[in-house]
Parts: sequence; C-alpha cells; structure tokens
Amino acid sequence: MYSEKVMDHFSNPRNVGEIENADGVGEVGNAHCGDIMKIYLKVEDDKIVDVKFKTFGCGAAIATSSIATEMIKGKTIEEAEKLTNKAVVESLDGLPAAKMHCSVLAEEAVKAAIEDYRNKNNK
Amino acid sequence: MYSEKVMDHFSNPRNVGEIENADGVGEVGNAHCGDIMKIYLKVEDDKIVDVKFKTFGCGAAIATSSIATEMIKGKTIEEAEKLTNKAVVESLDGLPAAKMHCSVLAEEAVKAAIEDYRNKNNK
Amino acid sequence: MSRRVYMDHAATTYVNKDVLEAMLPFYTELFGNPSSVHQFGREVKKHIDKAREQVAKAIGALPEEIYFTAGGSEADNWAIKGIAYANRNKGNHIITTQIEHPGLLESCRFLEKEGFEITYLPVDQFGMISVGDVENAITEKTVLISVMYANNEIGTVQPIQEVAKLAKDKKIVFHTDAVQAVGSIDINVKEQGIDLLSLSAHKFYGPKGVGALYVRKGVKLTNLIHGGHQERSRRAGTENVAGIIGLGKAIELAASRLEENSKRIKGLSDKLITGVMEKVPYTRLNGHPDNRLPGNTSFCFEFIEGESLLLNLDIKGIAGSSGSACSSGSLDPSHVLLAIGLPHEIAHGSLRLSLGDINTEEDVDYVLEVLPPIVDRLRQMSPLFEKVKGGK
Amino acid sequence: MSRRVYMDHAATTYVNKDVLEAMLPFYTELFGNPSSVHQFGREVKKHIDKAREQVAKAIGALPEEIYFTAGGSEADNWAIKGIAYANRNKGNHIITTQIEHPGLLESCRFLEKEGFEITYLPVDQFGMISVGDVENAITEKTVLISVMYANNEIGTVQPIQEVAKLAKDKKIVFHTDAVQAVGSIDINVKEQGIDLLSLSAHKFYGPKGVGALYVRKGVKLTNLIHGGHQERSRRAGTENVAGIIGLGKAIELAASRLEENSKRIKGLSDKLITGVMEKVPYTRLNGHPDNRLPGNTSFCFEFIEGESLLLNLDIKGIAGSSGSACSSGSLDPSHVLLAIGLPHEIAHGSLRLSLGDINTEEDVDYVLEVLPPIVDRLRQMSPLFEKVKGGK
Ligand SMILES: Cc1ncc(COP(=O)(O)O)c(C=O)c1O
Ligand SMILES: Cc1ncc(COP(=O)(O)O)c(C=O)c1O
Repeated sequence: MYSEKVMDHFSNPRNVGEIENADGVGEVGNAHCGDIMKIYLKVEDDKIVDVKFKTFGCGAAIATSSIATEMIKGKTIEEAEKLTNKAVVESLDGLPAAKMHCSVLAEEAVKAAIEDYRNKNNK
Repeated sequence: MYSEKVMDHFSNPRNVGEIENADGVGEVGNAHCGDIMKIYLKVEDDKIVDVKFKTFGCGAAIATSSIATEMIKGKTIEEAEKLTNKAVVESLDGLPAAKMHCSVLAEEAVKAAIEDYRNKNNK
Repeated sequence: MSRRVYMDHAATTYVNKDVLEAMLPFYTELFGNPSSVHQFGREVKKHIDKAREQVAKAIGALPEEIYFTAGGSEADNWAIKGIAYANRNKGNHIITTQIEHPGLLESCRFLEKEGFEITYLPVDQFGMISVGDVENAITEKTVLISVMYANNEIGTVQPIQEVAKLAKDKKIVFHTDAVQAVGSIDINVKEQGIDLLSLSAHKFYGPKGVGALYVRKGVKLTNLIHGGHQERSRRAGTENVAGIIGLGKAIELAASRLEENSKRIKGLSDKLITGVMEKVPYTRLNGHPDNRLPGNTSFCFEFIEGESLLLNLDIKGIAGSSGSACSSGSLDPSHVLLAIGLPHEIAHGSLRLSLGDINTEEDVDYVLEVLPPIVDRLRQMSPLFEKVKGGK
Repeated sequence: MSRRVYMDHAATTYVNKDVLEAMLPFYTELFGNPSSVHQFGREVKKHIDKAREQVAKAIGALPEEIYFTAGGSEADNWAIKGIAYANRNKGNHIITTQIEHPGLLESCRFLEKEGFEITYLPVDQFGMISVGDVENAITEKTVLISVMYANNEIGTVQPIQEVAKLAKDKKIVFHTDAVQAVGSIDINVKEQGIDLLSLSAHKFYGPKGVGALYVRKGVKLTNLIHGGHQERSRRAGTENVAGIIGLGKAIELAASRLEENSKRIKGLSDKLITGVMEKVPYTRLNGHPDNRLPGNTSFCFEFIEGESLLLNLDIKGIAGSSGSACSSGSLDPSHVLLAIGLPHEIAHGSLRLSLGDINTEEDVDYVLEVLPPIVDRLRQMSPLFEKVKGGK
C-alpha cells in the first residue's frame, strides 16, 4: 500500500513537536474528517530555521507532515511557499489514490503557517 | 444417482427382444419426449409364459422395463394387471425424483400389452 | 519483526489444516462436475450432499434448506433482493438496522432505487436494537425484517429470537446475517424461528469465497444468479466444489468445539479488554459489555486516528483492524461507530482486535505490552491531545 | 473398470498441478484479507493484483478492466443485468442468441419479467448466427448485444469480431460469453472490439467457483453483488483469494501453451470425429465442421437416447456428456440441439465428448473401440430402430 519512503517517515517522523513562541503556526483539517495537521515555524531573516509539526491522522497524514517539514527546513519563506502537494507525493515515492488528500493537507498546512508568519510580521 | 439394482437391470437388462406372433403388445411413450417402451406378451391359460421388451430411453427407462417384465413373468394376467409403478420403484430400491415417470411408463406399458391381449382374445 | 500476533479473525481466518486436507482431493482426483452423469461427477455430488448435511446440522436446518453461495455478501444480497422481488405484489417495505454489513446495506440502497422503502433502525450506545422499534416500524407493506446476528465491528449480539418471533407473529419473513456469529455462537434456526440466514466459511477457518444461505422450506425467493440447475435451480454456476467441502468440514469442526473454544477465547478477550482499559486512559470499549461475540474486542482511543495505530501495531507484528475512515479509503468513519453515537473524531480512533483459535495468553500479554506506548506516542504527536493536556 | 478416459473437459477440468501449487500458500501462511491494512493483508493484495494482470494479459485487456467473480454464471448474470439496469434510461432492448448458456438465457428471462425486451436470434444448422440477423434486430432501444464466443454443447465458434464491429458502429455495448473459448482460442478484447467478456477458471485447468468479467474502461455497469469496497467497489465480498490466484496461474499457463495445445487436441478431436462417423451409421456431427472449438466433438446417434449411452460409456470408464433431456432432469432435450433444427427424437440421442490436456491417441482409440458396440446394442433394444431395420 505505502512506499518504503512513506513507511520510513511514518515510523520515524522527523520534526515532531511544538515550537514555543513560534513565528508562524498553521493548522488545517478537522477532527471530523480524521486529519489535523499543525505546523510551527521558527523564522530568521526570512529563512525557516526550525519547523515542527503535530498531526492527528492516518499513516499518510503523518508521513506527508514529516516530509513536508523536512522539505521546507532551511528554505526561505518564498521557497517554502512554492511547496506543492505534487512535490510532497514525489518525495514520498507516491501515495495511494485514496491518500492524495493528505499531501494537499500538508501543502495547505505549510501555507497556513507561512501566512500566519506574514500576518504576524506584516510581510 | 441410481441404485445398484437399477444399474444391474440397466447393464444386464432381462427379457430384451421381441416375441413373434405375441399374444399382446403394448407400446407407450413417444420419441418426442425421449421414452418409448414396447412390451410383448406370450400368454397361455391366462398366464404370462413369456415377456420381452424394447425400450428407447434413459437408464431408468431401461431398468424399469427390465424389472417390470421380470415381475410379471409367470404371473396370471390378473396378477400382472395389478403391477403398480410404486412396486416397480420399490423393486429397484428407489428412483431419483426426476425419473419417477419412467416407472409410470413401465406400468402403462404392461397395462397396454394386457389390454391388447384382452382385445385380441375378447377377454 | 520478532513476533506475529494475528488478531483480525473477524476479517478472515486461515484455513484449518483438517479443512484443507478435506478439500485437496477435489482439485485433482475428485475433479468432476457434480452435475455430470458419469462416475467422475457422481462421486463429487455425494460429497457436496454431505457438506450440505454438515452445514444443515450445524445450524439446525434441513439439508434441502441450504444453498451454497460465493460468500456472505452474495448470501446477503440474495436474501434481501430475493425476498423483495418475490414479494413485490405483497409490499415494498423492508426493516433493517443502521449497523448492518455493507453487503446488506448496499443491497437495500439498490432496492431503494428500485422503488422499495427501507427503514434503518437505530441502535443504542451498546449497538443494541430495540424490539419495540422493530414492532413500531412494521407497516402493512413490510415483507422482510433483517437484523444481523452479531456485529462485525463492535461484536454486539442482537435479540434475534425475539425479533424472529415478532416477525412470525406478523407473518413477515425474517433474515439474519449471521456471518460473524456462525462458529462462535450456538445457533438453531428452527428453535429460534429464523427464516433465512447468511454465513461465510472464511470466518470460521474455512476457505474464502464460499458461504451459504439457509432458506426455510416454503419461503419464496427470487434467484440472484440465474442459469443452470445447480442448487435445485436456485443458484446457478458450477459448484465451488473444494470450497463447499471446506465449508462443510469447517462448520462441523467449529460446531464440535464451539463451547470449549468460545469459552477459551472469551477468556482471552476479557483479559485483553481489562488490560487495555486499565493501561490506556481516554479509552472506550465499543459494543455491549456482555452480549458480545466471544472473540471481539473494540476500542476507541481518543485523540488518535485508527490507521496510524494499526500501522504501528503492524510494525510490531500485531494485526488488527479499524473502523477508521482512512483504513477503508472513505472519508467518514465506520457507520457502526457513528450509529452507537460516537462523535466523528472519536470514531476515527477505533481499533478492533478479534481473537481466534491461534491466540494465546502470551499474545494478549504482548499486545498489552506494545499497545499502550504506541497510543501514547501517537497522542504525543496529536494536536488534539495537546489541548487536553493543557486543560489538565 | 480397467481404463478411465475423461472426455468431459467442457463440463469441467481438473486443476493443473502447478496451479494448485500456486494456490496452496493462500490457505495457510498467506491467509490475510486483502482489504486489511496490516502485513497479512497487504501481502495477499499484491498477489491478487498479479493475478489480475495475468488475466488481463491473456485476453489483451488492462488489469483495471478485470473483475473477479464466482464463475461464468455470475459473470454472465452481471454483464446482462448490469448493462440492462445501467442503461434503463436509454432503452430496454437486448439482442442475444437462442443457443446461449442458461446463465445468460435465464438472466434474460428474468429481465423480461422486469420489462426488458429480448430478441433471441436463431442459428443455422451448424449453430452459426448471421451478422445480418443481428443488424436487422437492432432497434433504437437496443442497449446490449450478447453473443457467445463458442458454444458449450456443439462447439461452434461465432463471428465475434464482426458482431463487435457492428455493435460499435451502432454504439451498442457488446458482451460475449467466452467461458468455453478462453484457454482454447486466442482472444484479444481490444483488437476484437469486445466490451465485456465472461470467463471461468474451471474450463482451463483452474479451480471451480472463480471466474472474471472483463469490462472495458468507461462501460457503465450496475453491480450485481452490492456491498464492500472489493473489486474497486463493483463486486462485493471477501475475495476467493486462492481461487483468484489459481485463475491467474491457469490462464497464464493456458495462454502460453495455447497454440501447441489446441493443435494437438484438435488433431485428437478430428481423429475421433472421423472414426465415429465411419464406424457408426445413422450418426450426425453437431456443430460447425470447421469453426469449432478444438476439443469439442458432438454427435447425435439416431434411435437411441443419450443418457443410456452415457451410462454405458461410464461403465466402460468413459466420461462424456449429453444434451439429452434425461441427463438434465428436464423433459425437453437441449435448447441448442433444437435450435440447430434437430427433431426431438434425434436431439435426445446426443453425445458430447470434449477433449483436453490429459487425452491421448490411445484414449481416442479406446473410445472408437468401445462406443460402436454400445450404440449398436442400444439400437437393438430400441423400438425405433426396429422400424428402420424393417424398412431396409
Ligand atoms: C458457455 C458457458 N457459459 C457459462 C458457463 C457457466 O460457468 P460456471 O459454471 O463457471 O458458472 C459455462 C459452463 O458451465 C459455459 O460453458
Ligand atoms: C457481518 C458480515 N456480513 C457479511 C460479510 C461478508 O462476507 P463475505 O466477505 O464472505 O462476502 C461479513 C464479512 O466480510 C460480515 O462480517
């Protein structure tokens, strides 16, 4: 069902946790549908120096969260903003059709966190 | 499907053949339905001294013809006339439900032969 | 992975080795078509007849009341649609429950499109229907009542005999999907007044893809699969001979060991339930505390989602199942968990561990050792748990 | 009984030993439910996917166009009813032939009761339909044309590609029951323009009770068995895993040996036909002299009845079949033999000997030795033959 890459990120998720006094926080999804992703950003000079996530959801939700945080860590805000769900899926060597929405959620969570950062910093 | 008794009478049918100048001949059934039985009687002093049959039909048709001829051989016309399809079935240790009509045909063939005998002899 | 613990017997079982042994000759030497006139066919026919007797005996029916099918879903489809079509001149109303198996519910939805009316009765928090509700739902047009014997997800066993009696009093046909019950619970269709009953071999150590529908003599039923003369012209198709032989053997074995086996398995389930409830906070037991299948345990762990729990258990060699939406590819969690009144977010966090013949005390101990830290770890990752912790 | 000669491969075959070997692990180690999330299930899922590819490849389809069923009858029922229901808003007319298998014909009769109209096309003395007849039968309301690929009783192979082309031109869905053809005749659904095709494993050395329906992508089809998400939500029920694996392996094997096998078997059939026609007077060959299944031989022996012939052959160890009324428990002889214009009394005397992998030259010699005296003996017993002899 899941690729090895997915299973790797699922069983050893990177960047799990919270960032206190994060510069940007984004939460998407809802418990009703079974997926919530929350992403915390620490930004310095428009660069994402740290990122953490918390996720309530299935294996794919956890894996996409994990890889998305890896993919934006160390990137500038502008670069991070370009993250697409397609890129997430590709980095995971694919996702089952029924799980594509998780990658969308991951993209949205990143965007929501960046938007929060922008709002807080008037950028 | 068939009892051993049926298979015995089917594979070694008794009294197959014709009787020339028979005292009574009965033919029942039709080729359309796949069963024809023809019974020949030789009668002396109202007693069936010989009986033969010819049958076009399935295994049960052949076996019922065979046993029916055995059952009436040596009997008086009156006794023979009492032959029922039930008795035929019992002597064969039963017949599948779909084949019950063969035993009826055997009874009818005997009766038809006896009737022919009676007609010919005004009895 | 060091240890493998299979606790998904409600999904399917392995084939018992005596059952497999009984099946094997029918692929090679005894391969004839049971409809054939010749030796090759007649030999096989006898064994099919014997399997029919084995099934009949196990549920207290007559052999001529047993019709072999390709499994539980076909049996359910046939029962529902067959009764509906056969009684169209009498009425178009069917009563069933909200917690039936999809094989039954989707058959009902199909019939709705064909002009039938279906009442889906609710259940209480334990998954029990109320006999009063059934009675109130009956109209002049009701031609069928179908209530599952025991639920596949939460294990709740329904008051079948009472419903059957009610149906009989009102002269309405009564069907029960007993796919989860047969082999675990003693069933006697005559004593219990059941008109139709679905069962499936792969739930009691028989092969997948074969089952049966019991149809009480005299009940009119339109065919689902039309064609040849097999199954006394009621279910066409060359018989799944080896499968049928396997079903016969499996049900005979299950019946002979039912009491002893169910008791042992119930003991393990109870131990598991007690252990999980003690060790894992924010946990609910789904289903009825007493009236439940001996092998069924079903939990909801708040703040986490079922599939990620399953996958983590799987990594540790434990096979379970979940009514979570994600494990089925749909968006809504199990209709059963919603029907017992769980909110969506809690229903998403369900885990069913269904025990069977191969499970041991050690298996239960292993689960009790492995499960709590996994739940804890997933909760630590969950933004929902965060809020609770904050509130404490 | 000294020798056993099985010549009823059209009724069913034994399971090839490589096929059985491929199936066995799925009863024991690999027993998971393919829908399950865990290891036990996922492993099995992969093998199901592989079997789907094997079937697809053998008939030139895509894997996602293959749906597993419980055999040929279910596939036929599903195709006919599924297309009928899915197109009800377009039309209610179906064209088929008088010589279809009961699985198809009885589905049509059911639909007639549901308000559909069916045209049953006649065939000529060889069992061939006329493409012109198909064309003439098409109305504005025609939603489906179903013509069997090759007939199970008399072996006649139909001009499938022409009918498929006609259907395509008229934008009508085309189904073919290829249960007898798959494994004996090279089929490519794409090249031949077939929209739906039924097949059944036990006709080509796979297990009984499993088959498939090929449904071209984009063709709308109402479900026959509603329920769970199996088979991409189109055919519910826990998969007959071992059966499906067996089907996959069997069709792969059959495809790989098709040309060589068919040639060899055709040689044996030809020898048998020539021998019987030479040795037994008052005999007719049924079916088309050239366009016929390689393994099919079908005769009518005048003045005798088929079942008694079968039983006598059986005593000598020869297994064949008959379209005689008596062997099926009905009163009318085979609808196929009547459709090719045989009078009842001749149709009653039919014998089908269908050859397969295990048959040898010696088998044919044995039949040619045993059959003529049996026919003769039965004729000596027959009051019908008496008349002929008298007339000669
Ligand atoms: C032409 C044809 N169609 C359909 C079927 C039915 O297949 P099954 O027996 O697998 O249901 C058969 C054989 O029985 C057949 O020969
Ligand atoms: C209660 C219930 N009904 C019906 C079914 C369907 O049975 P099958 O998978 O054999 O079609 C199942 C199991 O899958 C079940 O648990």
